[in-house]
Amino acid sequence: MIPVSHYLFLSLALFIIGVVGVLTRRNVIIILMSIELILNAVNINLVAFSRLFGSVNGQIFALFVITDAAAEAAVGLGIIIAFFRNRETVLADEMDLLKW
Amino acid sequence: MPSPFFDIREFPLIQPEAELALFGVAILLIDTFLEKREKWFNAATALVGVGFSTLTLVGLPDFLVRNLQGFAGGRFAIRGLAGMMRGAEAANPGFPGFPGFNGTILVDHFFIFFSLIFLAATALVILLSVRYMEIEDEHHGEYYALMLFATVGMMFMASGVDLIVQFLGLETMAISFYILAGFLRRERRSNEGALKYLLLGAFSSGVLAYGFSILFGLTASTNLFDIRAVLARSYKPDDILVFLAFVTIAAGLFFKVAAVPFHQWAPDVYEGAPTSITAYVSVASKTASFALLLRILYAFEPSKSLWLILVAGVAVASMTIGNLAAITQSNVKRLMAYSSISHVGYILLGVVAAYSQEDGLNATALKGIAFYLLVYAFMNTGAFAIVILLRRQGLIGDELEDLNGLYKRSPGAAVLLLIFMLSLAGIPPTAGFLGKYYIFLALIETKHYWLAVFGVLYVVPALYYYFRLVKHAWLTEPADALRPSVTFGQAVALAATVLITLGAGIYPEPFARLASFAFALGR
Amino acid sequence: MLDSVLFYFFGGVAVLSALLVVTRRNAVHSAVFLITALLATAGIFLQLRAEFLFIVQIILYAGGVMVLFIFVIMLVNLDVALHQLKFNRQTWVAVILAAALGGMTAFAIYFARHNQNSPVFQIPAAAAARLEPNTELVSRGLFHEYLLPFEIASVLLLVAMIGAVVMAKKKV
Amino acid sequence: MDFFANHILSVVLFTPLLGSLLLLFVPRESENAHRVLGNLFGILAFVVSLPLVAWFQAGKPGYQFQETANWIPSIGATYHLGIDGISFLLVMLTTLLGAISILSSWSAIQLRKKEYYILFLLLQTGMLGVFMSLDFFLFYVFWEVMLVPMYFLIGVWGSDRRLYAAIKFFLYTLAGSVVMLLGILAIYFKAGGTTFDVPTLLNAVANFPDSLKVWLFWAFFFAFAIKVPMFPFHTWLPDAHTEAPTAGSVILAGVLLKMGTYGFLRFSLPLLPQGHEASHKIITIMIVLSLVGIVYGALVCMMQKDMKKLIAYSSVSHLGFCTMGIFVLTPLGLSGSVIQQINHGISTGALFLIVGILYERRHTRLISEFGGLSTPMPNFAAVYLIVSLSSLGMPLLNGFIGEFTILFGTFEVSKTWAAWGTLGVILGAAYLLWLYQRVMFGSVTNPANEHLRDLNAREYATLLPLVALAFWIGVYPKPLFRYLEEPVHEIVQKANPGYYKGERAAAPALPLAPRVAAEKQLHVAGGSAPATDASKPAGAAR
Amino acid sequence: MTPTPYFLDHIWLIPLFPLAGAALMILLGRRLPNSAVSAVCVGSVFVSLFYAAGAVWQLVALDPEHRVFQKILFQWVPAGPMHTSAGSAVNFVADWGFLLDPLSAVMALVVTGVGFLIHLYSIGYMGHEGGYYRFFGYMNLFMFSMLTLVLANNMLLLFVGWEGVGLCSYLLIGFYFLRKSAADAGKKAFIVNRIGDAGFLLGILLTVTTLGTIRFTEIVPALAAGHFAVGASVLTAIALLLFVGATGKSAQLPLYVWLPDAMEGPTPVSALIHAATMVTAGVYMVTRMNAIYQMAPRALEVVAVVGACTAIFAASMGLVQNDIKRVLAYSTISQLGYMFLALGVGAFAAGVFHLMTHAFFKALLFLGSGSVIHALSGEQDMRKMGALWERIPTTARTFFVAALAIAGIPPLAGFFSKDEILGKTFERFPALWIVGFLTAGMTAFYMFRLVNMTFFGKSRVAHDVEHHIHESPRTMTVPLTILAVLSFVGGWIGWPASLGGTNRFGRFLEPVVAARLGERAESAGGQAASMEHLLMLVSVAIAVAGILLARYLYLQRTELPGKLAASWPRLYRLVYRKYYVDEIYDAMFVNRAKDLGTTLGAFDNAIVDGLGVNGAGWLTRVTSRLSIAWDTWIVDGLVNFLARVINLLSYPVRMIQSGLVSGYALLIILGVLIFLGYYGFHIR
Repeated sequence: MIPVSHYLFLSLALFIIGVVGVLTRRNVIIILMSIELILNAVNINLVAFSRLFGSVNGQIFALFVITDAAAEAAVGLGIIIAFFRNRETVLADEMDLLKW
Repeated sequence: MPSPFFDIREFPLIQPEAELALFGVAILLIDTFLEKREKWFNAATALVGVGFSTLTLVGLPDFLVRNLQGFAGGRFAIRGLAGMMRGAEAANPGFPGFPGFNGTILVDHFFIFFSLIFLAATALVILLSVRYMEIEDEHHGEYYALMLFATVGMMFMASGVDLIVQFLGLETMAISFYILAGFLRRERRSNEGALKYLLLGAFSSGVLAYGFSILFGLTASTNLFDIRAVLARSYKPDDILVFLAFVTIAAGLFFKVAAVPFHQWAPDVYEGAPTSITAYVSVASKTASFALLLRILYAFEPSKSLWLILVAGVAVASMTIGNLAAITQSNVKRLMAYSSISHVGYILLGVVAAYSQEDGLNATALKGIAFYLLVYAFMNTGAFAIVILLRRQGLIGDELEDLNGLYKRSPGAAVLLLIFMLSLAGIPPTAGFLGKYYIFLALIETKHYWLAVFGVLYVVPALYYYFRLVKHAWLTEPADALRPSVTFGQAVALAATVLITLGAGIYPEPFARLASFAFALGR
Repeated sequence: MLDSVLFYFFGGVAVLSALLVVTRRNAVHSAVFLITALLATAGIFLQLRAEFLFIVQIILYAGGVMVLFIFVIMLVNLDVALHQLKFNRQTWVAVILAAALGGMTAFAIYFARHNQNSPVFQIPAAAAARLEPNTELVSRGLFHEYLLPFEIASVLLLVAMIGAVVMAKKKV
Repeated sequence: MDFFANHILSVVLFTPLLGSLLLLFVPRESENAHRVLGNLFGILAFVVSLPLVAWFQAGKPGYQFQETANWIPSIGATYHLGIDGISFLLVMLTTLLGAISILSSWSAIQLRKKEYYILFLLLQTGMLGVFMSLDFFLFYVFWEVMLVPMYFLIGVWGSDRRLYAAIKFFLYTLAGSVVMLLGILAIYFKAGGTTFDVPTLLNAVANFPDSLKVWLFWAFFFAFAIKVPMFPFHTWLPDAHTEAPTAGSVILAGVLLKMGTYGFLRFSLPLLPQGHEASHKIITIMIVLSLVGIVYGALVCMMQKDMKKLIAYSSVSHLGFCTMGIFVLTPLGLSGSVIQQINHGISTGALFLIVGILYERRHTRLISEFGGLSTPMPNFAAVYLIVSLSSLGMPLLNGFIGEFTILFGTFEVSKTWAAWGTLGVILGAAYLLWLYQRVMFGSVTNPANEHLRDLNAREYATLLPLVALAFWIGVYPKPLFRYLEEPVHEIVQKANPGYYKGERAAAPALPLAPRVAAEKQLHVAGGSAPATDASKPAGAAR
Repeated sequence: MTPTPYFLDHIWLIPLFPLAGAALMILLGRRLPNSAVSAVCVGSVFVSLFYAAGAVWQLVALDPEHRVFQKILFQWVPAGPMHTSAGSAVNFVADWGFLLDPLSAVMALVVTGVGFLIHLYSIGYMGHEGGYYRFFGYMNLFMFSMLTLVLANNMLLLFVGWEGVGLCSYLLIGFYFLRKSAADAGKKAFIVNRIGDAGFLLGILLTVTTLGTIRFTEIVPALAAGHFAVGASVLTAIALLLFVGATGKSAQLPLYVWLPDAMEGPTPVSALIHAATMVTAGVYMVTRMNAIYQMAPRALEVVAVVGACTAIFAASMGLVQNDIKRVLAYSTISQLGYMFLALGVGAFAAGVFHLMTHAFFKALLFLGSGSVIHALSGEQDMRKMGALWERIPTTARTFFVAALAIAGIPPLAGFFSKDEILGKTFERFPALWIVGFLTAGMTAFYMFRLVNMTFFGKSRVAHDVEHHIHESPRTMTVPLTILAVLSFVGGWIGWPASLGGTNRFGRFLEPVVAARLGERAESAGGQAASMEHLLMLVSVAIAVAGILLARYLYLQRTELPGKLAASWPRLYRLVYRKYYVDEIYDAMFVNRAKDLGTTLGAFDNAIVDGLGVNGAGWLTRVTSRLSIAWDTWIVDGLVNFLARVINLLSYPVRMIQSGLVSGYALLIILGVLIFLGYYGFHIR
């Protein structure tokens, strides 16, 4: 039986990697992927707890998080496309029309 | 035959949301049949939807009391809206109401109060949008449908007492807003704003979800009341994992309300989004997030000693940064963004006061938060409405210079602008003053004198930048003599906002009662 | 034992591919590694006796979302991006901060595990063992206890659909 | 009529507001209508306030003409009006100066007349409300409300640096008043949090611990000190006064500044701690600030090049007297202070009118632009002289009564303070006469001044009432003292209870102080009246 | 109870007549013809004179013990309750009340009498001036103020008159307001007076807080009831403060500087205000308050010393002046010093006596000089006069009488009063007697220097003026004549006992100025008649010596004064330049700036021209500048600085808003980190 803390550490690692991705990458699409990683980390937590508690509530929560991740990805990619049409770039640090 | 899944009698609890969703879908369907110049019909449909929903909502308490006594939620007393306005006594402090759907939602005064704000804001923004979106040439049915869906999300945020419902409500609202913010697809600033909003919003949702997952892990439940009970029972107030959960959840929610240091999306998105959506984001999204925040903080109350100072710090930082940055802005929408950040600071001060009492919550503070949010919705929408008025072919109207000589061009608009600015700054006899008044009173009651001093002193720089708008509108010469024209819808929206802004300032009694009943407070 | 092997294997793969996701220059590569990471996570789910979620993860994520990603990458593919800097200017600060965040959180978990005796770490393993293959339970929860979220999710997906369409369609 | 009698204060309060509402509906094009209507309501506001003079019972304790109505029951705020002797005088001053300054705008304001009169009347209501409110909440609302019209009066109709001056005025005053709001809330909360009623709360304040009172005092202090303005908070005033249009300056100096002193009298004094140490410290600080203000304001006046600025700084000096009178906490000081407030309204108001008259003719306020105006404008010279004298405290004019009584009250407490105060009197003569000399005496050197018109009928109408009042107060100030006797007594009893208790019986009671009305003792000696040798007490007739 | 006699009951009308005249002038004067103006104004003063005379007549008719009459019209400043420093609570009241006792009777008569004559004279003198009505309006206003001053029954009302006369003086000195020097002089007078007034005001306040009353009739009882010791410091303080007021008004050291400059005013003004009446107000006031002074011997000594010093100091300055009016001005200061000397030695009656006689002859001298100036078309420099004795006979002869009177030649008025003062001084302070004695000689000298230079010797009149010399009109000569008579016989009512008289004047004033409070009873003892005779002889001798010296120097050896001046150039210059007092005042305050100014440039003009010559002005101005600087740079500066800092802070805050998503996300993470870090603090 693997202690739940191991799952927590695993999820934390994915979470932090996702955060690093968001913070450092210039490509918007990869940033979006990093966010997917973060949500994935959340899911690991939820499922691990679900097993720990012996109930499926956590899994259901995770299911909704996956739904949300999908929705965000869809909308996000849509906006990226719209953005790309106008600006011919997907680099985050070239989005600086709005500042100060 | 009763459904195996749920009791049909519970349906009225989500009827307002369901109606909105149905109207949203209806708009999507009708829209396909409409010619370009008939698109206003979508707005009308949306308004009707909002109207229906509002009626249902207003009638809901009485209906529930009549039909659901003895039903699952019957243990809570609830009073009709009329009773709320009249000021009848409430039975229970805290959050009484009708729980439904296995305890995932709670239909109570709190929900009704906040939903009314959302619906009002939605209606106002719809009224303000028609012409604006026509000028932008992006007048689609989806726009209104999304607004209705966003409202659905917000209402679930307010009624949800379950992490999952809240999360989904939040996301429904947020995703709708990402789209709405980027609705002007050919406008580069709109694209950029939407993309920033989405990336940061999704990121913060991730952080929030992470917090939710930890919280779920700690308490083995998604129900806020259970969570609260477990936290109170099994955890020390300063348990580190509870704190971790709080911090991540708070970061997510502070992001949504645009509190420092999670505020940075706000100016950019406000500037980039269509002005009507800016108004909507600044009012509805913020109010809904506060509703959610209040619900969740209530669950975290057992460990409040841990996070109270954090919230206070965020409040002061928000006021400071918001006010400082607004001073030198030249773009009205950005200025309003920063101003809204400082307003968040005030409301958070109210939150601090609310949780600063030994036992229970401070009634004045809760009332203050409710009142503040209520009047903020109207005065801020009103202020944006003026900016929307300035929009015309070839002029966005969101620079300070665009206000120049507004007084000469349209005295009425200038007077309204003045009233809204006064109210935002908190000068009596406008509603904004009353909002601040309650907050300050609560702070004094809970002995947060220095926070109160901070709060009042920040009124001064705030007034300064609000009056920069007034100065441009009143004391400078117009660059062009074009008079902004006002459509009927805009006129209605302006009249409503100014009526509430002044009315709640001069005769605040009914509004104060309404605010107290948001938390079912006796007084 | 098998549990442990599976966990460490999938966990290792997940972390490794996650690292590769954020370090690859080419977005397509990143996407591929993201799929790997998601599949590895699916493995973890399976190891946690969440077989429904395992399937959902594979079908929805690896199958649906990732296709979308790849599609968009292809759509906006910029060869120039390959020659540009991967990381922005704040990378080192960001890495340090993220590391600090990770360290602190890890410490929090560790601390809670060993010192504070949080109830969550007190749950006996026996309870965990009880969880049987549970797709039916999931469905029951989904349509009974969490019926409302399920309904809300439909609105959410509708919004996402509208959003994707509105944003991506070319003509007004 | 009954309604009128029972709601006289409301009537007085809302007459100007009614005027401004009516003006809203007068179309912008009909220019004269605005002036006529504005003036009509300005005067009407004064006229409806006249019954107060007849009905007000001097010497009756407490507030009179009280009106109460529910307003915001949930927070305990009521619509509660009432006046005592002090506020009565200030109300009358406000209505009079209001009417006069509106009249003075007749030809001075050519731009956006409609708004001007609307705002002015609005301002009038705000000021009256401050003086009449007996509810803290209401008070605060009025206090802030009147900032807005003033902002516009300065900002729209002011001179060159009006934008800066307007916002400076607003921000300064606001900064003070928000802190006061906290003070109000603290009192409200500490007193039970059920009512904002001023008399109730002020009674409750008496039982607060001293440390709290000290804090509350300082919270209120900033609002009032900025408004007055006291020494280090005065810099908004020269700018605002200088940039404001004439009528604005008149009202600003004549009435708005009095809100600060009124606040001190009404709210700050009851907040003085009872402990001797603490209150002594506060009082010393206040008096020293006042004295610095007196001397400092006067000194700064000396070198001003701009007439209006000079007069503005003279306000700092004069108001220093007023605050000094308040904080010596003697009946004489207090009543002197109120009278000096009235006087300052009259004299400085008139001085601003005079500058306005010159400005209207020459469109400059630089002293160096003038000189020798006595020749073309002899009547103006006479009026100006009288007003100057009244301002510098010439006996038989109003200024003297106030200054003397204040100095007297101060002298009772500290001779040093009074001595410094007299320095202000000397300097006052210097700068005002020097100004007069530079403007009026000598030969006309600037050809532009050669054919200036003398006063016209309207200008007479604005100035003569003030001159008449100046004489009246100077010669027969007794009615004023009678109005003040009771409220001042009450204040001193509260704020300085030792004053009446500490009457030592050590010195033999002298038959010196006639409390009897003087009319009864016309003949102290003389004729065949009982011999009154110089070596015997002259009070035989008493 | 018999009804109060009419005139006594209506003493309050005495000041009101001129006030009515003044009001009429101010309101309607411009439209009235000159004749009407003179009729109204001179008439009003005459009516006052009539009422005053009537009242005095009725007062004299009373029993000497009862010669105190008070008429209170109404309460003026019923300021309310107060505490005396002794702690008793009293109700402070100041009345509109008038008091007629021997002292005010004398003053009222002198003021109305001399005032009337001068008004009469002014009809002729001012006949050709512009602003005729204004002049008379001011004059009437002055009469009102002066009469209020002398008739007031309390200190505060006295102060009303006190300030009033100061104001009128300001207005009348500055009558020729087109002349800058006149306007400056007026302002200087007013402001110097204000300095004195401040002292006076404080004196009043101290009186009231000490005694609890400001009514003159109540002061003595209050003193008695207060059990004050003689020489009590508080009484000395009162006395000195009041005396500060007196030095301002009566041009004593060191506040006399305004009076010579005040000669810028029209000559009748100089006669009325700066010789006969206003400047004597200080003397009157001190006499009025003699009860306090008698209890404060130290203060009296100060008064005496200041008086004596002023007397000789001013006299010496008068020796070398060439402007006819300036000589008289310094003479006035000197004579006022005499009066204060008298008061200082406790001879209050003598002081008032000299006040009266001085009013006669000094008014005459001024009016005479006015007549001379009138005849010479405005020439005031004595070096351009001479040999006018026959050309303007009436003026010359009356002037001569006055000169004899002031020189103290018996039996003219000046002799008696001056002699009484010197006698009393000798009794008390022999050292001061020497000063007084020398002053008497100097007085005689400079008066006859003036007479000789003006009326005798060779004519040095400019040619174009020569033709126009003419005697003044009747309205001017008649008052001259009357005053001459008064100067001659005016002193006889004070004919001293040592010369066989009864000193009726002294006895008349006795009830007011009697040493009541024990202490100083011995001074009434007096000295042997022979000693008195000797003193008289000596003083007459020195007067005669002075006259002869003047004759010798200015008629016979006319070149000698120049030589003398040349042989002691420093001394001459010192005296001629009035001991450089104005310059010293300037130097103390102004010259530092001048030095700076010559090296630094521009500075200078602003400072010297600024507030006129008044030295204190410099200090004031510098402080004023500093204050302004303080205001702009420190007080306002701080506020603006704060505003600017806030403004500046705005930029870094905005800079964080880089527009870059990664940056924003970084801040979010930073926020979370800070939150987490807070836990560490919290746990500790």
